[in-house]
Amino acid sequence: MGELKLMKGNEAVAEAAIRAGADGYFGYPITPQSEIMEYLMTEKPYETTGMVVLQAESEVAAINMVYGGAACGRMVMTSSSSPGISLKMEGISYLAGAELPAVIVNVVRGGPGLGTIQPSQSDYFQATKGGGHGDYRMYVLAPASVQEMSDFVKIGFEMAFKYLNPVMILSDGAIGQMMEKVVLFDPIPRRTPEEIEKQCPWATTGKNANRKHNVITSLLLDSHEQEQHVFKLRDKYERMQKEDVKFEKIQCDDAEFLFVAYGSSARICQKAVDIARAQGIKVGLFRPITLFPFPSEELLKLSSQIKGILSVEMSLGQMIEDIKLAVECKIPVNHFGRTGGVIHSPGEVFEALKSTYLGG
Amino acid sequence: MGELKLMKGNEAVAEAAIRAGADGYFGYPITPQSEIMEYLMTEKPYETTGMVVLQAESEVAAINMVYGGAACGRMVMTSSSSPGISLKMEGISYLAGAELPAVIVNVVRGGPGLGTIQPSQSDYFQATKGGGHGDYRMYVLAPASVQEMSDFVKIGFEMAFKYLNPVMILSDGAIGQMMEKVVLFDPIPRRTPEEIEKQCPWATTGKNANRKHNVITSLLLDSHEQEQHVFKLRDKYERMQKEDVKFEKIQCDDAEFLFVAYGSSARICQKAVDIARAQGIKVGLFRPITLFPFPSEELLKLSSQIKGILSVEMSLGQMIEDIKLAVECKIPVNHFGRTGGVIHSPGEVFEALKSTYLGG
Amino acid sequence: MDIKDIIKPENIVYQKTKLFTEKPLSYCPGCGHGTAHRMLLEVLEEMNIQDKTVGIAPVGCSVLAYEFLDIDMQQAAHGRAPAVATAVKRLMPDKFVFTYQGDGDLAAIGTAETIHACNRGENFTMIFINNGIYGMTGGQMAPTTLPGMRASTCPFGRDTEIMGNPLKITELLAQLPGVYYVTRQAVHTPNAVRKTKKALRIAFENQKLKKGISFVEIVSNCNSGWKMTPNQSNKWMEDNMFPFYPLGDIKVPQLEKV
Amino acid sequence: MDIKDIIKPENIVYQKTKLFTEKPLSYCPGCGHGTAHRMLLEVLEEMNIQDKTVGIAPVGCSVLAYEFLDIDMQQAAHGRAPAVATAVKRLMPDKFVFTYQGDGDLAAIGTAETIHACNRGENFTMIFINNGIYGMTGGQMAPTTLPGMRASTCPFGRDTEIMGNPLKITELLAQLPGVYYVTRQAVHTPNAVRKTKKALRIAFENQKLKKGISFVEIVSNCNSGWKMTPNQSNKWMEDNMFPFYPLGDIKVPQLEKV
Amino acid sequence: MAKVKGAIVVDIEKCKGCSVCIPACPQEVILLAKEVNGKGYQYAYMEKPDACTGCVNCAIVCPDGVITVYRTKVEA
Amino acid sequence: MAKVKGAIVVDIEKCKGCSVCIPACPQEVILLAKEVNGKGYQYAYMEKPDACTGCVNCAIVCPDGVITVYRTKVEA
Amino acid sequence: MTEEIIIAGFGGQGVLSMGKILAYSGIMQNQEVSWMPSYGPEMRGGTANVTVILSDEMISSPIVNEFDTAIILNQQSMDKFEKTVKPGGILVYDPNGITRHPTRKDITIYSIDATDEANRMGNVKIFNMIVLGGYLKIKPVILIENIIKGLEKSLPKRHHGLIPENKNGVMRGMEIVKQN
Amino acid sequence: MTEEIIIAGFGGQGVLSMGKILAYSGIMQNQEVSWMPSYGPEMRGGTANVTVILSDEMISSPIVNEFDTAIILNQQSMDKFEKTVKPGGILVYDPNGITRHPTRKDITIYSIDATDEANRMGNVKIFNMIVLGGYLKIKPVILIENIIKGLEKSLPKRHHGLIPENKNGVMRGMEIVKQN
Ligand SMILES: Cc1ncc(C[n+]2csc(CCOP(=O)(O)OP(=O)(O)O)c2C)c(N)n1
Ligand SMILES: Cc1ncc(C[n+]2csc(CCOP(=O)(O)OP(=O)(O)O)c2C)c(N)n1
Ligand code: SF4
Ligand code: SF4
Ligand code: SF4
Ligand code: SF4
Ligand code: SF4
Ligand code: SF4
Ligand SMILES: [Mg+2]
Ligand SMILES: [Mg+2]
Repeated sequence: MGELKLMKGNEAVAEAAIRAGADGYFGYPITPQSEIMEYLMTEKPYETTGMVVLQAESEVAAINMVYGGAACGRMVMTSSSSPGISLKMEGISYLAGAELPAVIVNVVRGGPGLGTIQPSQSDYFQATKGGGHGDYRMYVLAPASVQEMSDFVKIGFEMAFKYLNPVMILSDGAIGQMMEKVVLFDPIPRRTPEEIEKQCPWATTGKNANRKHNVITSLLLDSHEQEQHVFKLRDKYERMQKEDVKFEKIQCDDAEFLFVAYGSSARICQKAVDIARAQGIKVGLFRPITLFPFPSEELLKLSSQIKGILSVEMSLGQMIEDIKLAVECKIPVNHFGRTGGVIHSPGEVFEALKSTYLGG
Repeated sequence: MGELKLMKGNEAVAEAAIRAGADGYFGYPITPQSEIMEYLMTEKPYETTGMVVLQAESEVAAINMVYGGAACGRMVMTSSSSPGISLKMEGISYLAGAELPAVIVNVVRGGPGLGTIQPSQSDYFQATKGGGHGDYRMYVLAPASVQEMSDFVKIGFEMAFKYLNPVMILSDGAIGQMMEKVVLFDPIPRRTPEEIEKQCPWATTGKNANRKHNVITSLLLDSHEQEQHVFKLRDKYERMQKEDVKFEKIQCDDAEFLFVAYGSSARICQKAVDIARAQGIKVGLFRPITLFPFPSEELLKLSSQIKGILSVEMSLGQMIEDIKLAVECKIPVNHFGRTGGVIHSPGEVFEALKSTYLGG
Repeated sequence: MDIKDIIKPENIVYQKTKLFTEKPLSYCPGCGHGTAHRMLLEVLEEMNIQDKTVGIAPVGCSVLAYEFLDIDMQQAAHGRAPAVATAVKRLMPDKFVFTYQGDGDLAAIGTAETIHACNRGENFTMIFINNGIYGMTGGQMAPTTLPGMRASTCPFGRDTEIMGNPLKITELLAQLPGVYYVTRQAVHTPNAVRKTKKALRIAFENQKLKKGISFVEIVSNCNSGWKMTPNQSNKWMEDNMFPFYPLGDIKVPQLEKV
Repeated sequence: MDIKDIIKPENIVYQKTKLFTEKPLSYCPGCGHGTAHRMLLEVLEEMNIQDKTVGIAPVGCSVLAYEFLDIDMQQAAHGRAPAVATAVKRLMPDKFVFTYQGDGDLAAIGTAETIHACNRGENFTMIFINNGIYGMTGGQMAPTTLPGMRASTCPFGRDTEIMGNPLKITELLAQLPGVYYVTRQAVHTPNAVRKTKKALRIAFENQKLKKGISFVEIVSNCNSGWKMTPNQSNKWMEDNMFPFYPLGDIKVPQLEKV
Repeated sequence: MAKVKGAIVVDIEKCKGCSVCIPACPQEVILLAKEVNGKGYQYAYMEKPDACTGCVNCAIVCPDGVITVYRTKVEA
Repeated sequence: MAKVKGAIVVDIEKCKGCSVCIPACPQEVILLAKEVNGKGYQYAYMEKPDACTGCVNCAIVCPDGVITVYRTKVEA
Repeated sequence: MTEEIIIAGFGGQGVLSMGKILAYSGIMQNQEVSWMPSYGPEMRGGTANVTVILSDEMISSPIVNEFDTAIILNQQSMDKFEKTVKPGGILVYDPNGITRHPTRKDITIYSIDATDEANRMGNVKIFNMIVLGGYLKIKPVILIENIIKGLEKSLPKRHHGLIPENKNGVMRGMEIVKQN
Repeated sequence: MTEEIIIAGFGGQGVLSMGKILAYSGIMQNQEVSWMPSYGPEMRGGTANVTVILSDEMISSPIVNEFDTAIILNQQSMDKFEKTVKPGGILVYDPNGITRHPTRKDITIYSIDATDEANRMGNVKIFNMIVLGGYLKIKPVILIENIIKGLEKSLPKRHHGLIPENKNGVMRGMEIVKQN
């Protein structure tokens, strides 16, 4: 077993990046995620593993640095919080268009606008539907613990390289700021330049005599070529749906009602399940771990036994659309959630379930 | 009746802005919409109506200029195309958060990334679900003709000021570049500073002794205040849904099948309806004119008589989600559409309907 | 003479300007933002232009300036105040417009907006609080952080090999023809405060004369971010910041004419 | 002597470098982009670093540079090439990295990325094609458009009152300590082309020596955007662009040392 | 000869005890109180009230603008 | 005395007829052809082949790099 | 009546403006019109084409992939658009620079030596008007007086002096067009 | 066993680090722990609070709004958190600066003069350790040796010299805490 530590979620992300053998991190400070870069700057992996850590002049610069690094086949990442992530939208669309692997962490705070620095889940649409332009998707992982903040960095890079697609870790201020025990995975050495060239024959590492020049671009002036390219992306997203959906079912076996929630909300719902069960109400929690690809099939399967779903999100209700589509509107799906940085308590969530489905 | 002209869609937007009495336009060149600013610079409304026209250093600067102008209660707008719109996401979220009126035109091209300069409809999600961070929505108008490119600028400003919310005109390269007849509405004089102060008592026009200082911000550090603010926004979006949904029904009365399409695709579908009707197939076209608020209620009503819907979009299928949610998954909804800048022809669309619902 | 004989309304020689709102300043004890605010307001008061002034607050500690300054204000997205102000001034050319920005806001993320508003010669006043750090977000390195200076993202001191040299954006801007007046001041001593006020007055008078950008940098402490007491930080500022960011006028058109 | 006796392989004294791909250049007839490409490739060929070089193409007419240059290349988002190159060089410090950008890309939307990469003293080569206009999008005004010069967004000529003065970004960058070598050249005459090549050679040699940014501006025509024939446009460039953007070295470290 | 006498009034509840006024006073009039105000700050007060000349130095450097200065002439 | 003789070969199909090479030639060797190539451009050719010295000026200014230059010495 | 036309050739041949004149002229005789360019990234050179629809009814789709008429001015366009003419439709082309001539039998093919004629007339700028004349001879969808009105509308005032020579070009085109 | 604790006071009183020591110490005795700060925009001054949960089982929600224990160090926090203690729970507070003392009858209230004691001991920095000691006296959820281990973990090496005085603070707190 790996090393046991007490850490903030943000610190776990940073430590995991080093251990995953990341080649570079590029970021710009913003609450509530600045600890990621601060941790890296304190650990100075550039003196140990050789990982590059750079504070960029802006989020726009940071995401484009990620683009440059990824285009060299390097394992690179960035992190930010909501307003900063909005600024990265063009860059993310470029990454998707150019089919580049990268991990982007969003430690979500309440919006819109400057909003509040408190935790929120109101960037679900942006993350899952493509806040940037064009037909693209990110692979979106939603950690619900500090442990997962660490683990998902590693998985994120795996998925990014498997699909040559940007991966988003959609966290929130609560998970970023809280400390929990975390078992750190054992460090993986950074790949050598030779390994990178082998793994990423498409990377721009300098054209040698044995191959054609490599070009990283998302420009396809011929619209038929562009269409073929978009179809290729679509096939990739469908493959994600087939091969890499992740979710968790808690006390679902005999459940008659279901909370569907991710991230912090899922933690809260877990406690709400306990409260409900203590009162003899058969509730389960279905936690999507990948928000895209959404675990639609599993949820549909489960829905046959379910009388009603409460989608619990720290937002006005965004994931609820995916839930409805997943269960094909066959059972009632309702939303409950606080927003704007307010966090619902387990008790509130339980009360919402009761008042929605059990006549108060 | 107003003046009759042959104009490009982009030119119609520019001319309409002047006639609507707009106070300012701030933009940055990008194909296929640069004619908007070029037309304005040629017409020089700053010498006639006094409208300010400024080429900004970037799309980010442009949207923030719009923010500044809107915060003074001025009628201001910007325009761009897909990658440029992605860069405006933070700014749009700020406009929504600070409850500012503004018109943003997106003449969509194929993405993701730099993509192609050809027409596309693949920014539907971004426009309707909020490509920026936080719980917000834009009021989204989808013109399908040069005439509507003109008319919707006026309606756009009306809605922006009615709801104090950013309005997006979601067009595409085809409508932006094509020329058609357009009947221009009669010019409306720009409001005087006094009229503006009366209409927009919240505007930052200089604090006089009779009122408190006005502040335009989207920052609410107290999350409970932020939540109340977000609830206020939600109520506004619900009001849009009640009061200002727009759509068009073409040959729907006896329809057994339905195309649902907006913008350029709706034009193409209209011809496909003719082709189908000529073959005795009872097809109608339902055209959402507001993409948010989506005309869900009407579509649901209509769906009782419908055997199947073909959502026709120049994308991999984005609006289809809203259609499914609208009809509550009660009838089959399928997608057809070319993407990446390729435009489907009426014949193709008709064939797709046949092969989807009529056994080829 | 008894103190209570002195403390009478008619003997007041200095008090906080009425242009402050009732809200207590949210800044850390000893932070220069408050003093800079006060001088700004005193100038507006003396020029009697409260009703004609629109200010643009940044994202940074002074994001909340709009809570304290009793004038119409907008809060701009991080770094975009010059773009916001551009529209405000162009749409209302008879108002007085100013931006108030920190070094992260103005010289990092907002570099393009700063340079281009200055280059266009927009006719407003820019106030630039250079404290060599990102105060609001907890003390990260700023473009203006000094070589060797510690911050949370350079905990071992700014290493110019990796992180580059501090950016003297003020000197760069001074070279743009659209920029009319550039000065660098401070607010940590009575004398410095007086000079800052004078500079701000000139900056707003220039606006009346439609001269283009007037740019007032104020070198200030961020005692929290620097992890010092306020007085220590002011001393440190004199010893370390001023040699690199020397106080005084950088571009004074009157002198140019000579 | 008969011509066919001259035209023999052994008599070749000049031909297009092999570092071009087979694709014909997509540029308008007479556009300087092609010549600039060729000089760049000749330098890479002479230094024998094709296999060690990574180039960053901008958004602008030269977005398609990657189709023509037979080296590994990335196409960056509009204005972001310096940020992209920063990561490339830091992650592969032993490679030669260059950016190739137009004036809209480098000096408008990309201003922040340009200034900060230069200020950090990133160790790569920047090539800046200043044609005073946005070529690719159909001839809109650029930050470098001359006063009075027409473009599609200033059809009556650039009015500096409204649109500001042209931005001499090169001169600004030259002042940053992270920038080592700055020169301004052209490619419209044989002599100019030769000088440009020399400058590019120096710029890449500097990279070998880890000197920071070497910045080569090339003033070039956009005959389409300017609505002239190529030769007219070159003449116009000499008469109008060069007085404002004088050719020659702007920062030469060797000289500084003297 | 007319002598100038000054006094300051500190808005105790708004004083943040930052001490910036202390070195600014040429007469060394000001010190921080042992007691704290409602926000937990030791506030500034006139330790040597007689020395105050009402020069306003303290007031203009006070970041929170909590000092009001009074001045009058007294015949010496 | 050895005289230098030159010649150029224009890749006709790739020439864009921009004329930039024409004023670059000190010997006024080059003109545009009346005919057009497959792309519709009048291409460059040696109108005065004898005058060419192989100085390569034309080739290095040609934006499309379509000129190859040959040079040899002949005994005069 | 609905006439769906594609005009295709090199950039610089006046393809887009020919379409524009047609569209303006259509308006002059109270028709519905649409003009839909295909735009490429190149500024000069490259191909250009435009779809023009003239109709007595509302035009549903401005985007069609079959045409009543194709006006073709270079080889690339011939390769691309010959096949898009509806059976029974017409194809008009200038043989100058054409290496593979059209072969379809189910459409009527006309040729017009407009390049040569324009050179002969000493005015290369009216090339496109000659072609336009040829087309109108075959399909008189627009009255000649409306073409003049269309020209007046589409040309900036300062160029109105050129209208007579443009009209000449149209007339000349009507004379020289011939069925293959 | 699950213990849900809120610690609340001014920034600068060591609220967050008291929580951190508790959490680290929990780990030392193999418990599940969570530490959840509330973070505000102000750098200095302002209020600070942290929720710490120690449990023998998996912790579901780290966010709770009712607590077994509230440790309260200023008036604002008293106003906000007195009401969040579960019936039967405990509230520990330092009366220094408190103007409105707690009044609930369904919880047990303890006070500890930690400010005074720290001043008396000439070491204001151990204020929070005194409070911690008081709390542990009442609820010995953590063994004292694990507190030491927790300190070792949470303090950087160069500060390990301070551990003995911190321990002193804890011991002193155990002595002086008293039920109201
Ligand atoms: C787009 C965006 N990026 C980052 C942030 C986070 N942020 C808030 S303030 C700030 C920097 C503040 O530093 P400075 O401008 O120097 O002002 P100071 O607080 O020092 O006065 C940052 C990075 C943000 N709010 N928005
Ligand atoms: C974000 C974004 N904004 C705008 C554009 C449109 N655009 C493409 S190239 C260009 C400017 C090109 O001008 P310049 O950089 O001077 O290069 P040139 O074509 O003159 O060589 C613009 C504005 C874009 N592709 N992306
Ligand atoms: S953090 Fe720094 S800049 Fe911000 S208020 Fe505190 S001292 Fe001032
Ligand atoms: S548009 Fe201008 S810059 Fe672009 S290829 Fe043509 S001449 Fe060159
Ligand atoms: S400067 Fe002002 S806030 Fe600071 S101690 Fe003195 S009176 Fe108090
Ligand atoms: S007014 Fe002058 S003398 Fe009096 S306390 Fe203030 S600084 Fe000292
Ligand atoms: S310069 Fe080159 S492309 Fe231009 S005409 Fe001469 S040979 Fe042809
Ligand atoms: S090589 Fe020299 S002389 Fe010969 S054609 Fe070229 S420029 Fe003229
Ligand atoms: Mg700062
Ligand atoms: Mg250019």
